Amino acid sequence: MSWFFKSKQVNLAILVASFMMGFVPYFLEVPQVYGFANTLTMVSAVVGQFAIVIAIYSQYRRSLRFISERRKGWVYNIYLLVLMSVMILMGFLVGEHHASYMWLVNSIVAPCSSVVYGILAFYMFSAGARAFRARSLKAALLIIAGITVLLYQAPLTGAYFPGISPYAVFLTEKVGMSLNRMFSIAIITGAIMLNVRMLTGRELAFMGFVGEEGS
Amino acid sequence: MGKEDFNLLKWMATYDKRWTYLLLFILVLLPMIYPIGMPISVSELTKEYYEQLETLEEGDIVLDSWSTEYSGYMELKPGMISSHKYFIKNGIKLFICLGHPEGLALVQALLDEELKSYMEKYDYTYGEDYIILGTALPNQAATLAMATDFQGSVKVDWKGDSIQGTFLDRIETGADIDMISDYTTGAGNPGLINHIVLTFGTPMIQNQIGVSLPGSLANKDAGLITGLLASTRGGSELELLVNEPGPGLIAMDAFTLGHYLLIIFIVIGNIGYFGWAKRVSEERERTTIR
Amino acid sequence: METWIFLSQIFQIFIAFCLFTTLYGKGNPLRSFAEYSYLAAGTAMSVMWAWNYIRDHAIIGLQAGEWIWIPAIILGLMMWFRIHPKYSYISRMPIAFTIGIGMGWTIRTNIFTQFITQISATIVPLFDQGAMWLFERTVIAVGIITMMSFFIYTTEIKGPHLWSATFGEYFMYLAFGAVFAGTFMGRLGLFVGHMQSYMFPVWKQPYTLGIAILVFVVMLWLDRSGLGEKLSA
Amino acid sequence: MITIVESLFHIPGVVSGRALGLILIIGIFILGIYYMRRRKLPYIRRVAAIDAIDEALGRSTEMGRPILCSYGRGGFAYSVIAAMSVLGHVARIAAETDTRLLVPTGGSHTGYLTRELAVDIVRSQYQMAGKPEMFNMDDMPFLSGEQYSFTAGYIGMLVRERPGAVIMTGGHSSEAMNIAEMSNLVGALTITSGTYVSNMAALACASDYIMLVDEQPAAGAYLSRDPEQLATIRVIDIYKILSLVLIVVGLIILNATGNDFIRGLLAS
Repeated sequence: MSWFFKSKQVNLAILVASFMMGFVPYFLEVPQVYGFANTLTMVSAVVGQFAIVIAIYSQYRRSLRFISERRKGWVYNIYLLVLMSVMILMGFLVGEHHASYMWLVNSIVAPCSSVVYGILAFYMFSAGARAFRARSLKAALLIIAGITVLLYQAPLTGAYFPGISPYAVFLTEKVGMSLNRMFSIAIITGAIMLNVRMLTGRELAFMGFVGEEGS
Repeated sequence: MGKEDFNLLKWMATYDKRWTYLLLFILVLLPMIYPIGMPISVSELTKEYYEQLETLEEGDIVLDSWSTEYSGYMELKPGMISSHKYFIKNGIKLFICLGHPEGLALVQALLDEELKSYMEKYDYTYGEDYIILGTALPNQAATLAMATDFQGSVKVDWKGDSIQGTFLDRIETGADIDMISDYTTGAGNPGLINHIVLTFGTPMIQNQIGVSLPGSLANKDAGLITGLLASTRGGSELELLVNEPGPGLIAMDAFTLGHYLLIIFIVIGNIGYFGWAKRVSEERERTTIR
Repeated sequence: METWIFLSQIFQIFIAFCLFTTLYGKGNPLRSFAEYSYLAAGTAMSVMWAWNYIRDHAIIGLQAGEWIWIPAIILGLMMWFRIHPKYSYISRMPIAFTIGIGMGWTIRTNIFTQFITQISATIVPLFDQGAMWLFERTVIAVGIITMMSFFIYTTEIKGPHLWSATFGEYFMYLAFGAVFAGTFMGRLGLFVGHMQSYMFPVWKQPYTLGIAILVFVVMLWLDRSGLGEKLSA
Repeated sequence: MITIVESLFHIPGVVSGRALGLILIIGIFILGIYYMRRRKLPYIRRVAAIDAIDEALGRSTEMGRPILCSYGRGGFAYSVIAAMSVLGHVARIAAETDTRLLVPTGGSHTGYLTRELAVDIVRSQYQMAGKPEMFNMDDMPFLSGEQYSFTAGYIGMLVRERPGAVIMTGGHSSEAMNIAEMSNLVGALTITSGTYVSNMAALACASDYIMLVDEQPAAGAYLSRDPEQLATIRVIDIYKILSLVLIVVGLIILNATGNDFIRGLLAS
């Protein structure tokens, strides 16, 4: 029986078949097929959610290894496991809407999540202060565009010197936008080509077919 | 004397950047203690967004998608508050879908704290005027399922109560949604555009963080979204338009100073570069931009 | 105000400034504490999120007699075999299924949103809306064409292609300047909004400033005494 | 005019307005399979990034410091697969020059899948160089499946090991800026690649060399000489040229004659 699960051909067939179910009905005027494909889409969304257990497992295993080997920071790993377990248990026992669960969410997740992104303002700042030096024509163009937009974005200059706004709007909404448009046109084919390679069985490492393994 | 000048220029080229971090901290916190109240202007982009809001009529149903972490909420807060105040004031029906696990904290922060008294003032009640569907849109698959068969894919609200008998009975497919109002930190949920806007032509307005603005501008130019509110700045402009001054306008002082500080340090860096680094050809700062 | 809410608000400020000490560039226990708290709570939330989704669809669907959820749950459970090296092959099927479906629905729509619509939006009548419109739309088209020509790899760059690619490269740096400024605005907005939630209502201000200074001083002391690196994770 | 084009492209049974998308995708499949089956390798330009990588590796070896190379924290996305080729190249040179190679892995729930491939690639490069004993699993740690503890672990490695070069390609998102600034602080030569526009603009400022847009897959294909990757680049180029032709021809026809043929075509 195990050959069936191991087989490259069987798994590839499932991949192709499910690709077809996701892909084809969109283009066909057959509502029944579309409906079934939709149900399958929801099934795949549910199946995908099960993967979280694997993430949890690897987190526990990693932390336990740190603790058992007394590696640097092992005490923090004890704390991590305790807090995580307590929160998961609370979620299941008292529910997510309970005040105690929400207390932890509001006290830990909310501020930390804000800091990890907000801290990027500082990194952007130092990178900008370092790179915006007129070393060449390229750098000069960067500086001109950057400072114009910065001046416009600062509300004070935006309000007192409305003359700057058409240039800044032009730079962000036209020049910046065209870069993005070029980017999206340029990368879409690559992504589809990766799918071509997967569907023709040339790139199956994502299923665990690494190296010569598989039959 | 000459030696001291030399040192200053050298410092300008090679200062420890952690000083700038400290300065930025101080300049952001200070105007919150001593507000200056700098004026702002309203951009065309925000005016267009507001015009889109004005196309809604009382009783219209809006898909209110919060695909943001708590951190993104910090940036989108002014826009979220003023948009929702507009919805509440004009009796527009909302069903809120969360696109991120941290959305739960947002419900408390936005609905239970910021907007509570406002909702009471306009008698805006749960079940009748708005419904929270919770984790209804975690990914594209779920969005697609909701867009094609709403009643089949969504049965309960975030607390597990049935949604039958509410205004959501009116929705069969994405075509019955009058507008999508999306608050996102990037691609967020591409399913909204892919499966609702493209398929049913539903208008979609978006409140986007600054980082992901170029992508949204391209989408707006291509007509995929009809209104775009840019970052905190856009939010505070909307506060002016809906005439509900809030956190955005207060933030603008710190916002201005933060921008000016960067410009000042760019100037300092350039003086240092031409005055010292280039002359002694000892450029220590490394970057691609050459 | 309730004590618990007050404590939560104070703790928020404390843990946020602990995490901000990352900027100093050296490890310290305050930062490690904040980081591990976030990791634990964030992971726990993801678990609840996944469970909610499974409950709202599969479990409720099963109760309503929708048989399709039985194979869905079996496939999901098969995914768990991934963790056992010997039996990990069992997980290949659900992975093939989810990735296959995902590929199908992504590319079928991405070709419209990222390719066709973007090209179509670039092709516009140039001459009927004034000089400014003509200029802007020409810049967009020329920008896209020249920048794209810089990123063509399988032909040699020479002649007119070289001019186009060089112009495209310069154009790109102009765009980078604008995009950089926009990104800075976003991150700054986030940071300002975050600090605002600690400075308003006004009663929070002394606590926030006090905690900020305290964390800063402790961090400096830990660094000077050499304890910082030692006690951090 | 539009209606004529639409009827031209109206395939019975296919939803109207979606035919062109279908044709374009089928076109990619046909071209892709054709070029992958063809034995002859297409010409590919050597992108400047490769020189930068070689320079960075040489610098690390000279200074006696390790090299740090990461391929992103995502699942099997296009950029991650391409970054694996870069990793293979770096691992080969590291093995040849006896330089220590560090590869942080993980960072997302799908990170444990890509990790297996990465370990396999690095190990096989050491074997091919005849130094299998030099391969050390501890230098490829799994830094948790969560984005920000991955980042923290990554930064921890930078601070502890002080690498001479950091090559960060593939699927990195907002944490990239964090890593790039820290890598600059510890004095490593930093080579990055951006996965979205604003990330690219920020990283261009923060790193010593950046691979823009899809230079990184192109570099990967060049380094690996893998016919399938080269075929991919070829097909991408064909579609880029197609899009350029559509834009130019569409603009000319529309503005010179008022004929809306190309837009009609695109809407079909």
